[in-house]
Amino acid sequence: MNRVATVIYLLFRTAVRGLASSATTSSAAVVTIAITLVLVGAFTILVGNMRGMLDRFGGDLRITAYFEEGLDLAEARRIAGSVATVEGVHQVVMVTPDEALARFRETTGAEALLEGLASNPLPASLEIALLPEHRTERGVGRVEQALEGLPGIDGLAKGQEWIDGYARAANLVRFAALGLGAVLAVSALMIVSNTIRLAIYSREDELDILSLVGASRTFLRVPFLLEGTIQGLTGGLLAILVLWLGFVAFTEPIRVGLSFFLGNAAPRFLLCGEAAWLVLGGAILGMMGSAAALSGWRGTTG
Amino acid sequence: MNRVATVIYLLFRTAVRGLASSATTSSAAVVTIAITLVLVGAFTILVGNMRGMLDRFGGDLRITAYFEEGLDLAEARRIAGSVATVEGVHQVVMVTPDEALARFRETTGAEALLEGLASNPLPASLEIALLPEHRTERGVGRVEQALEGLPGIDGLAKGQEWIDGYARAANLVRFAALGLGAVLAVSALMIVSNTIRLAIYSREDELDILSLVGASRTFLRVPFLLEGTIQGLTGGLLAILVLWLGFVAFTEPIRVGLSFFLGNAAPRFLLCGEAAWLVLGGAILGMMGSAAALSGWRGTTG
Amino acid sequence: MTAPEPGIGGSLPEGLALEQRDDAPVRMYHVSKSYLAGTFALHDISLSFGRGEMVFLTGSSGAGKTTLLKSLFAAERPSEGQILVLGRNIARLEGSAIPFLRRRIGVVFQDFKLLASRTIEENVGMALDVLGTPRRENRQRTFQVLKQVGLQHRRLHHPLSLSGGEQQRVAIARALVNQPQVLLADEPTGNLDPELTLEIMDLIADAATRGTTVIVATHDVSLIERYGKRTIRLEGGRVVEDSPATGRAA
Amino acid sequence: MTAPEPGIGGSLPEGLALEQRDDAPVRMYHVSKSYLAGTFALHDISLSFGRGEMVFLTGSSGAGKTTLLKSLFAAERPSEGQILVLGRNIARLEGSAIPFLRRRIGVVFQDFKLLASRTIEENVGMALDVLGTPRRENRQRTFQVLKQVGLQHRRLHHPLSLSGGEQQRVAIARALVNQPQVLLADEPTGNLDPELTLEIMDLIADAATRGTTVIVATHDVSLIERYGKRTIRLEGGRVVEDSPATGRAA
Ligand SMILES: Nc1ncnc2c1ncn2[C@@H]1O[C@H](COP(=O)(O)OP(=O)(O)OP(=O)(O)O)[C@@H](O)[C@H]1O
Ligand SMILES: Nc1ncnc2c1ncn2[C@@H]1O[C@H](COP(=O)(O)OP(=O)(O)OP(=O)(O)O)[C@@H](O)[C@H]1O
Ligand SMILES: [Mg+2]
Ligand SMILES: [Mg+2]
Repeated sequence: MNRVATVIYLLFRTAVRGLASSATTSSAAVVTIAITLVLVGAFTILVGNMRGMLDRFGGDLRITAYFEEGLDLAEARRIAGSVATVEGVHQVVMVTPDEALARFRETTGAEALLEGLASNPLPASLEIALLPEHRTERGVGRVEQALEGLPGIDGLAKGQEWIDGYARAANLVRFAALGLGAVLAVSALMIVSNTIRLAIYSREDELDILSLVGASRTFLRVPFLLEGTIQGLTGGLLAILVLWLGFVAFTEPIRVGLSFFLGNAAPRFLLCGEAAWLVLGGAILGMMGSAAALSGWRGTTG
Repeated sequence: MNRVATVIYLLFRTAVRGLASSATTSSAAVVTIAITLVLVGAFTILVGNMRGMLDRFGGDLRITAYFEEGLDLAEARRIAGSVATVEGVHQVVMVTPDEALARFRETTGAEALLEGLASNPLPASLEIALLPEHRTERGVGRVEQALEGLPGIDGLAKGQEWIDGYARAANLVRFAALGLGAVLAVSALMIVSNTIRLAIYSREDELDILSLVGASRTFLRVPFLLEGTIQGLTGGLLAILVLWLGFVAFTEPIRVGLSFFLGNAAPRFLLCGEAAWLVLGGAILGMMGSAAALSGWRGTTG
Repeated sequence: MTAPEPGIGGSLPEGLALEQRDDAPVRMYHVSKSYLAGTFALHDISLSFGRGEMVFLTGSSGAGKTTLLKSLFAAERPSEGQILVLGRNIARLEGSAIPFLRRRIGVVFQDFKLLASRTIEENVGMALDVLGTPRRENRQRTFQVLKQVGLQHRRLHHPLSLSGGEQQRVAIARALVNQPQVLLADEPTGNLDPELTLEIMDLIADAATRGTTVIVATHDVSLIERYGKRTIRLEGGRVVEDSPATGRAA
Repeated sequence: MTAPEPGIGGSLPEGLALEQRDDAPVRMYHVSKSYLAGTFALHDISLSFGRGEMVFLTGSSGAGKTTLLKSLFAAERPSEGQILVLGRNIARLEGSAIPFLRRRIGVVFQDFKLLASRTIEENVGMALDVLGTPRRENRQRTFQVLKQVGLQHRRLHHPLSLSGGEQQRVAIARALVNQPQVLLADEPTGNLDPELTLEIMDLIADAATRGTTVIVATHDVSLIERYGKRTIRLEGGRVVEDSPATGRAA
């Protein structure tokens, strides 16, 4: 038991000494890892905020179902209730003919159109909001289909341009996030492992000499794996720090600009889970990088 | 002259030998540089395509100016002509009452609204398209202001939601591109210079020994700068290759998905100039990285 | 001289010789090593080194001394032949068993092989670290052996700030610190002045009297004469002379 | 012995001695070097080495031999005193002038300092490369000097595949290849057998007869006796003995 404790102590001490003795190399590696993770983090923040914006942005999306003229209120309520149960529907609001007229006056400049009419010709309607993930052509199609058979519904206005625009933008962001995210993840993996590999190349003599004095596989490798892990971890923490500073420094001065498209929602930093993953990811990448570098080391036995 | 040629030959030979003798380290460095530049390139491609989409997407944006009822055609033409000269206006199209009615029937489901009318109550209108850079609230405001004083114009429909949506999306993309682009550029700079630095750390003995046998500053540094430049250049070319392969491999299978929001426009690769910058940037970064690493090397004179 | 076959057979004097060899910690049977096709760094070498025996290995530059020593701690595998060290057959040893063998062998490398980034104390302690020796014991033994080579006052310095001879002594200290059963010293006094050479060689000879098998490669003729131990001369990878210790009958 | 003051004054015999020194390629005036506060690796050393003179530098491990040599090619700056090498004052030399000085000095390092990643030929040719020597001439001279140390057949190999003594000879070849005006050799025969030692020392002595100032640090007493050259003994950083060549009157 004492021996195991000694060995663990020695492994850690060797790792720490290794880091200390190759301070320049180690810090260069840590900085590279940190930068890579800053990239990943910045990307995550950006995508997170874009998603948020798109959600709010898409929250304004409505399908309007016009009732047949003369439908009584109770019947309209019943229909509204059944529409609310359709898959993908988030909210159903009833608009009376008076409300509709008020809105029509507001939104179109074409008041002349209504001037000659004695009574309000606008029908009552239902405004149907969709759940975020159903704000697609398919989602709209499903609601349309569900409403088709219902008695009392006279017609639908889908705000087609809106849906098209929204769906395009949302897809654009999702696609871009997915594509760039994948490239970024693979890149981060390779950059970190390559960096650690370079850091270890400059210390091959250490591996050689340790092996010559009889270091076992464990004794030889574990300190380097620990070093890689510690470097990755440090890089991850550093990345979080830099991101936080950057976030604070940047969002404040451009808050006005931001509020233009964020509305009154505050830009958000990494979620706790995301931050934890970044740090953990750094550590894992560091360890994997070390492992890769070590597997490339050809020992002193011919 | 012969001596100069010899020295240049020797500098290049030393650089090439250095690269050859540290093949593993060099290739690790080249791979890291390539990855970093792939990131930058992928980002450039993405932003380029997003810009293209937004332009097409925003091309649908229209401001509608309704004419007063009974305005004669010649007068309407004159007004259309003067609107076309307003700053930021791209195109002006006249819509007759009949066309307007046909469209109204198509886009809204509320046909009931028009059933009771004997004559077409819809006015003639102008559809005003804006130049890409004026598709903002300010741009719209400017057109609005210019139309305000004009006789014969009865009202405006700005498609407010559309402008808001478009301006938000465009700003979002621009802002994201700017922010992530800046982070990416700085990261690429630091990753490449750090990588080259690490590659040189593992060869400090070379610098020491060359210096001890009397290598001048030039003879000592130039080969390393050349090595860095060559590594950066190779990394850049490799990045272009990887990007091209990735582009071809990815855009083909998802062409259908892409066409959804690209319309019938083909996704575009890096422009020639962008590609050249990427390769050149790699070379410059490599050289700068070497210079930074060399400046960190403390010579053999105490 | 022709090398005797390994095994049990043979006439009485041969049998006696074999008996001695059979429990010898280091035995080589027809060992050859070729780095470059057509040339031999070692050529059909059969030798045996007993417990507590001290042997000088000599021969001109490039004769194969270092190669012979390297083959004994599995830093080079022989191209042909069998090598038994401390009961293990090196030619057949798996990679994972090598560290365990090396921990029982002390080696003074011709080029020292000190880690520039670690202190003297850490360089010496390294040989105990790999054994998992507790910290306190490690420090005590390291201090003790550094004192023996006269460098305890430099224990916190780094190798590059030591003179050539001082570095050599650190290398010797590292080889001795874990009291190995086999000690291989490759030109251990090439950078030492004559007085220090004798002091250090006495330390090495002491190890032999405690039962360690000691093999010292050296060019120093005066050293060989002074100690009068068994001396093996290599030339072009072959044993050209194997003169027994002068204290014994030839 | 007390070191003479630099300058012009003095009695006749002193004056003569000074005259000899004034055009001597290597002159040291009251040179001290302290790496660690309170200790001296060199202590108030005043020496002068003439053109074509060959000098042995001896003394126990850590006496300061390497430090003295290092100070002569500006690898270490003296803490005190002046050093004139080939007319330049090393203590005041700018960093950019150092390479030009070093190209006129050949050095055999105690630890060889060969580049493991380059071939033998490239390692030796390096000393000509830094002079901008044309390719053909470089190859010819490199081949010539490698032949002199008996390694021309290994010229395309890498240092790590050479024996200790072979590496040492490569280091010597590199120091000789550009026919330096000053040759500093730090323990150049520590890894060579007695016959090779003489061959190589003859090469080095040859350089002296061609006018090179040669300073050889060595522990090898037999070598010093055999050549009977001026011998300087250091102890604790001080000159404790400066015996002239036995060929001359004391
Ligand atoms: N890794 C290698 N690759 C190729 N040749 C090698 C290698 N190692 C040693 N040699 C060659 O094998 C021969 C024997 O080398 P070895 O190092 O055993 O000599 P040595 O007796 O120790 O010489 P020295 O006294 O000079 O140290 C030499 O000619 C050497 O060049
Ligand atoms: N860089 C350094 N930092 C601190 N001390 C040093 C440094 N270099 C040398 N020394 C010390 O200065 C003293 C003289 O060293 P030097 O290398 O000159 O000795 P030497 O005469 O060459 O010895 P050897 O024969 O062992 O090579 C030694 O005690 C050494 O430890
Ligand atoms: Mg050897
Ligand atoms: Mg020395």
